[in-house]
Amino acid sequence: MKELTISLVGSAGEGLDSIGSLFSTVLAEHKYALFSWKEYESRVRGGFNSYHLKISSQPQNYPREQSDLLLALNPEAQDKYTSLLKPSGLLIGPKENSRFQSLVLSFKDLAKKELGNSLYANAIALGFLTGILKLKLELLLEALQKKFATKSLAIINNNLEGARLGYGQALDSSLNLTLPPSGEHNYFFTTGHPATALGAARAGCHFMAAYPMTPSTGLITYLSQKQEELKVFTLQAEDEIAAINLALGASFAGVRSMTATSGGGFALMVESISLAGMTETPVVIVLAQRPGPATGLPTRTAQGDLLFAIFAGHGEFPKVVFAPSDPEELYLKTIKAFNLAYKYQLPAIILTDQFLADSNFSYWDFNWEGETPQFFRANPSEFKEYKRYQFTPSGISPRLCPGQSVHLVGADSDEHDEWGHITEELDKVAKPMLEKRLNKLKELQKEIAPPLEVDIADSKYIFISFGSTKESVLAAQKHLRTKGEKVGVIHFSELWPLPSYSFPQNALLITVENNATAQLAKLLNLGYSLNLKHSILKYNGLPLTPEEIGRKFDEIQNQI
Amino acid sequence: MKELTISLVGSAGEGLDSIGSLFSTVLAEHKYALFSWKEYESRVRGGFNSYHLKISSQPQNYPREQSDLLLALNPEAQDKYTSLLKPSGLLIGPKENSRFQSLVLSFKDLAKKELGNSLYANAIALGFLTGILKLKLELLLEALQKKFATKSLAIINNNLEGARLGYGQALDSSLNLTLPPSGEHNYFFTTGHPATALGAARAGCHFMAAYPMTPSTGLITYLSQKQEELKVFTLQAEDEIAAINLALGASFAGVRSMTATSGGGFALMVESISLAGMTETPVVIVLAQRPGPATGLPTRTAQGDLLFAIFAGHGEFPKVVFAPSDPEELYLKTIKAFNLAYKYQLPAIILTDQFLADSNFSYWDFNWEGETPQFFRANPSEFKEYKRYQFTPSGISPRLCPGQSVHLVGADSDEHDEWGHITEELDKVAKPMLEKRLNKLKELQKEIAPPLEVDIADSKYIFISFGSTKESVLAAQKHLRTKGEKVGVIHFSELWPLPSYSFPQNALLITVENNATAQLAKLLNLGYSLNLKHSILKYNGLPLTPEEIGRKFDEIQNQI
Amino acid sequence: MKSKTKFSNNVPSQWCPGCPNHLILKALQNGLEELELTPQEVCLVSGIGQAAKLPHYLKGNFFNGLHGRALPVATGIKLANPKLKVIVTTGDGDCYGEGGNHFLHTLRRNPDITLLVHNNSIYALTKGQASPTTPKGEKRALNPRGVEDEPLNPLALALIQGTGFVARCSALEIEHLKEVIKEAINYPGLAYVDILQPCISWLKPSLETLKKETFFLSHDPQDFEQALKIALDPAQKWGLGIIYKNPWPKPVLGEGFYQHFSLEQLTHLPPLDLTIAQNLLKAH
Amino acid sequence: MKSKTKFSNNVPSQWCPGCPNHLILKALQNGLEELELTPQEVCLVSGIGQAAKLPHYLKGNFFNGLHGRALPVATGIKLANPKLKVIVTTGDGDCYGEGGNHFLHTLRRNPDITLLVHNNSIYALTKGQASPTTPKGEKRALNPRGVEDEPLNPLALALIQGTGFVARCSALEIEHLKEVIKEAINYPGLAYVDILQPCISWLKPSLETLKKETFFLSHDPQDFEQALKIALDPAQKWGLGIIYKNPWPKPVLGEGFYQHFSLEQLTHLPPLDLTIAQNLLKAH
Ligand SMILES: Cc1ncc(C[n+]2csc(CCOP(=O)(O)OP(=O)(O)O)c2C)c(N)n1
Ligand SMILES: Cc1ncc(C[n+]2csc(CCOP(=O)(O)OP(=O)(O)O)c2C)c(N)n1
Ligand code: SF4
Ligand code: SF4
Ligand SMILES: [Mg+2]
Ligand SMILES: [Mg+2]
Repeated sequence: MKELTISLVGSAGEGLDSIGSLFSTVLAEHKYALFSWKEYESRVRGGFNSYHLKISSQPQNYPREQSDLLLALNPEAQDKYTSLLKPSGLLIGPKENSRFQSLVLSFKDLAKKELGNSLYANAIALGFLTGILKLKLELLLEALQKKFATKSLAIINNNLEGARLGYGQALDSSLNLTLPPSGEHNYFFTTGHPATALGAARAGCHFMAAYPMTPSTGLITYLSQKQEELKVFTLQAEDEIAAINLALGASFAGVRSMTATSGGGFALMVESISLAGMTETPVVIVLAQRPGPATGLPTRTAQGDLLFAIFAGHGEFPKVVFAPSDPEELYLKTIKAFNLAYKYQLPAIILTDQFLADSNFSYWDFNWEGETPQFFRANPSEFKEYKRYQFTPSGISPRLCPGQSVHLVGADSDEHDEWGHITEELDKVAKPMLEKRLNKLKELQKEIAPPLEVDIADSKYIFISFGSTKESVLAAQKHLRTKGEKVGVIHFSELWPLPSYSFPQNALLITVENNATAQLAKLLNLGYSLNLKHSILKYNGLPLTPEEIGRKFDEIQNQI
Repeated sequence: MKELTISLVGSAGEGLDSIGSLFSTVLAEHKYALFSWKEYESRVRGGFNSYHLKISSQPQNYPREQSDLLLALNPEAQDKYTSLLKPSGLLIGPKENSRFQSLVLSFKDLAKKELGNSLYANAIALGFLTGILKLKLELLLEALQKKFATKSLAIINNNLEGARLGYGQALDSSLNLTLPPSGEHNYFFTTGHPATALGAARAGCHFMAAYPMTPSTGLITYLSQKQEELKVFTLQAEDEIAAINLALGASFAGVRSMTATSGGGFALMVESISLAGMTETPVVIVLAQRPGPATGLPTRTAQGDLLFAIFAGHGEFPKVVFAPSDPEELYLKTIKAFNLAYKYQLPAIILTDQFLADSNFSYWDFNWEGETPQFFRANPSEFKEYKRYQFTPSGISPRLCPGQSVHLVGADSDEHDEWGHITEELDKVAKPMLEKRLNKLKELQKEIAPPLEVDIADSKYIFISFGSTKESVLAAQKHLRTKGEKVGVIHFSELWPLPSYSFPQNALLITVENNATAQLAKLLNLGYSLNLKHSILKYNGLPLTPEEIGRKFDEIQNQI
Repeated sequence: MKSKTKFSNNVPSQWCPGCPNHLILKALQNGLEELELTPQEVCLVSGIGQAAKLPHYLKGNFFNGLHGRALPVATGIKLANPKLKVIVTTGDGDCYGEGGNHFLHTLRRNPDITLLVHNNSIYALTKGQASPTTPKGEKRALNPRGVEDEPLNPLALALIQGTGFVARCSALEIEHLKEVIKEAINYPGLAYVDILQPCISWLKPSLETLKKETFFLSHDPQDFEQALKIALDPAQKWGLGIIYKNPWPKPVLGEGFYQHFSLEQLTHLPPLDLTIAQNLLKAH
Repeated sequence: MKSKTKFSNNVPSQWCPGCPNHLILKALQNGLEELELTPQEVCLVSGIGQAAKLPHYLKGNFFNGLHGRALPVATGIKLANPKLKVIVTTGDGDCYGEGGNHFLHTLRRNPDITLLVHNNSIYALTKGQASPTTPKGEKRALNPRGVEDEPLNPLALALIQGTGFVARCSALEIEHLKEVIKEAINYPGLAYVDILQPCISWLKPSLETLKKETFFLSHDPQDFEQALKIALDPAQKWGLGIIYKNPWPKPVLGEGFYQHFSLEQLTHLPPLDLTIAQNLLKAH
């Protein structure tokens, strides 16, 4: 067995997250690689949530459609999610179910009965999981002790007691689940936002303003909570328009700055993205996607804002758009986003999504040095007369900041002359100034990484994807290859300006996207004059799995 | 001589507009067709403005690059604009100039000297124009009397006196200018906004909210000023976000509604365009383009927001985008925009620009009946149980309004069920609801008019254009044909969803656009899998002229 | 108070069990019933947030729009069809944060709508960030060193902008709340009720504490100066009641237009006559 | 007052000849010179409108951003580099209309910046529409039946939100204006000056009329109650002076962070150490 998948299901407020994260710690101590993802409703208590863990000896950072073990915290959740269980799977929950090998067990009832408070259900569930997988109870007890260190002795003891109880229950049951062999490394886990946050801080970012919006909020929350280490000044703005303008002001004054939001908030920032373009003020904007339109499905995932992000802003100006695929890339591309934003003096957008924001990926080697922070501020002593928007062949004007030196720095949202003053000189100033800005695209485009290519050479079919679907697409491709299908992958993590790239001529190109209108296909048609006709699309708010990609690939094969 | 072109140049506050419009009245009475356009700085007084009149016997609604007569109101303006004069042209202004046939005349000095106030310079200039073109002085005097009817007798008399004085000066001069033969019709003139306003009112619009922004402000101003006739409730909002949400509220409640803005304000509306998409609330948004990014060139013209408008809004939803070419089309497409917005229950965007907003076009026959208002509100008595978002094969759910009947109507920006209530049912509700909305595109696309085709059959070269460049492109094409070049035109006035259309295979396709990044070419590549490589682009804030198109066509011919 | 009224529906609530939002809902449903209104006459408008979910749980027409944008939507609805009773239910983040500009200007504009703000001094739906009314010093997700901004004083703001009806209620004083809501709905012009609504998931102080802190005001609500004093006085921040009610209501937004054209609803107007369009364009 | 100072530049003005905006510019330039500041230390921030063009005509650093968005930009600049004197020049449309939400919340937030609003009660640059401070009844391009909204009372709003420095000046009392501007710049925290600036192109009443109507206030500006009374009193709407100056200035935005980390400028901080990044991610 190469992997084992567990689904924890329940309701908001029942603590699925803490079960999941504590159990992950225990697995990490056993040298397991882990991938987890979750889906949840937009509410604080109640409803239906699920948390999915995939345990393997090597990192396999993508979701599975079905699980080997389903552990339900309440009967309604059990009913709703039973379909996630493999036919051969094991069901633990408060309700009978004859279709599966199952154990009727209400953790809450047990907690109330044995420990006097249903709150300890989670500790029992944790003990049960530890027991049924034959993991070391001590490691769980240690983890619990650490987690509740600041709580009263009674609480600590009850948790430990609960864990032991659950562990015993598992051992008593005749049930059995086999773990894959453990790995060779001490893996660490991370979701998307900390990786982005650390990339930003590593790139020299010391200012972030944002307005809370799921699934982006975790980013400014992380930076706020880690202020001691990161020294990033964070400010909760009154709205998204203020947020990006705060970041632009700080950036203009000389501190690397960012903001983050989701689709609706990004929409509100669009005018100011154009402002960043016109004033050539660098800024990094993280767009954590969720399904729209409008409020949409606030806690779900999608890749539905691709074309919107690329063409965001009135008027014509260069910007750069990244779509990192996993936390490692979030870290790396965030550094690159800052480097390019500040080198070319323009807005950089990082597309991420709820799936990347909330899923835990395993790593043991992490490409920490793949990007290094680069700084481009000009040296004031080089100038006799300083002109913020000096015409240059590359279109990049040397950038100084106000107060940095005797040189005065002016920025203007109107079309302006080299000093930043409003111009009405159309042919002599306005037109060349617009060309100066667009000229930056030439060099910029060369910095954009071409897509990742996997097994291109002999492929009859090629999946084309971007961003967070990468690992699922690669897993599907690998699986199809084992079945003898000549499938390859072209995966984009940097999307605008489009890198220069030649697509293979003889394969059938199929985009794989977490949206309904095949936006990547449209973009590639636009940029490479392709005629893409086939897409595997998913747009129900959940991430793509390799299984689905495989099924939809079969459908496409049958159609043509 | 088929046409005569006059340029009036001066500064803001000197009354170029009123000279131009009064003189147009006089010409109209003589059965001339007229086209005028203007360019001006973003200030209230001073700077440099110009107003250009083209007089012909048949409507020729496009700008020329150079003029037969340049009349300057002050010496600085004369210097700046002299280059607009044809070598054979006639120069009237306060400064000597030996390069042209010219008359040194300061209307201001004359007014001060003869009438005691330089304010009457305009009356003198009008008289001069009337005289030099041998038009009837009485008609000018009548027009002046009408215009100043509510003013004091002294003012009226001084204006009449000034007109006579100018007329006399013209006759006294040895200068001569020949008008083309007058036409067969009593032409009328209109700029873009009144045509749009009347289209809206004709389509049943009774509510408009907006926030002032050049060059869109004229639209709500017209509707406000004509409230007596049109009964359109107009509201100046605190910002653009309020404006569109006011319109959405009114539309939801059952009155046809619209808003208008320019690029920056449109950017602020983007989130709410997505709201219109999700709630299926019809609304018409006029986007009067000016050069960006950011504040850009506020009083100039551009077609730089095409892709931004088409992909505006987070998430995926259908919208419809028009790009009318002239006031007649503004009238017609505005009616069609309302009809489609209310039939398909979605946002409709009408792209216009400063050039269309401020230029006067001549008409004698006007296609008043080309579009008729259509209404689609459902009949409450048809329903036992009413569901605002009922699943239907077409994707269009019957639309009732709140308070209209016993049926309750709910709209929701979250993903929702058929009643409009928030849903977290992903596969059973959210996905089919998204598909329902996107389904509307199928029928909608069939309603989109294919582009206008001119001389396609035998063309070696085809200009492809959209919106306000139409008349210039057609004039250039006609001229090139007379020179023996096999040139045709494909012109789009309806742009999204893209109409089904097959492009000719054997001609070289060249887009002609008032922007810097060939956005139409990109759009057509995306939609029709073309590989457009040639574009004639202008992006200095001024409209395209047939002369320039011709020159740039020659350049392209030389390149290939 | 009745737990089943003709304004009840059976849409399952997404609120936490025990949240005082349920009490506000009940007060509103009962108030509407006591005013002898029908669901058909009522239109609820909201933005996004916990408070903004209320329209789903009340039988009536509703428009649940974008975060922060309830007021312009509500104003548009009322202008189009003045016969509808338009009621906005919103939160402190929705109305005073993202929607601050609309709050400010809607007060000036005076549409005849009712504005109910569920003020829990927190962004509850997005999981516990400070809102514009969060007290200084509170530690919140994005304020590890404590909130540093001065809290907004929305009641004083409404008063100085000339709002005709300004009240403070508590979700825990449901009878009083119901009566104030009824008076607010009947008031011609913008009627604004800030409702203390303790969130039991993100806030420490128990409902009991709040209940003990609040008291009923007994001043003359027609006295503007008194009203402003109360709104500005930190010692009276738990005082409940109608803080100000202008006995001479000002004209409401749209009145001028409707009277001028002797109209009842914009929604019933026919499209423009073709001949008028023709004459206007030619005259231009 | 000097017409040439070290803050003069030679960018040609786009304002109408004779516009009182020129006087505000002069007062500001002289005030800065008298404060012995250098152009390098000063950063002007504006949005869009006639008033917002001022930064172009003053020698200094400047950021002329979007309509309505000057305040967040200015706040960001000040937070990044507290050594800069950050001054916002904006109009009544820019600051109170489009930018209303930022006005409201910047007052709460108290960054150490100076806010100068050229209040001409009109949208001048866009050619004469009503602004939030246009008096009721005035006929404007979009209000053929006269303005119906209650005008905004921005001074009272600032006062009730706890702004430490609130003043009203007139562009026609240039010496007084200069002195108030100096005091505003020196005030620690947000200092707000609303400047009556009659537009001579779109407004009827002559400069002389306004000059006659205004008078100088003589109350104690440390008296909050008096201040609020003045701001609310229609009879004192032409009263000029510092309306309120809190003698105990509150902490300014960012102070907590800067003190906590003993920092002077964010702009000088190095990027994060790689090892810290590694440890944090692994610990997560
Ligand atoms: C444009 C936009 N920004 C942010 C959000 C995220 N958001 C949803 S609710 C909310 C806060 C709600 O706070 P409040 O109005 O006080 O409601 P509560 O949940 O406390 O009742 C935010 C920030 C959003 N939906 N849209
Ligand atoms: C987003 C946006 N909306 C509208 C405008 C158009 N606009 C420019 S200036 C202005 C009004 C300015 O009024 P005010 O701030 O009072 O300045 P004034 O010209 O009166 O000095 C408006 C509406 C714009 N530039 N951007
Ligand atoms: S999170 Fe707070 S406000 Fe929201 S429903 Fe729960 S208790 Fe109520
Ligand atoms: S329009 Fe008015 S405010 Fe603007 S510069 Fe002219 S006089 Fe001054
Ligand atoms: Mg709240
Ligand atoms: Mg103004």
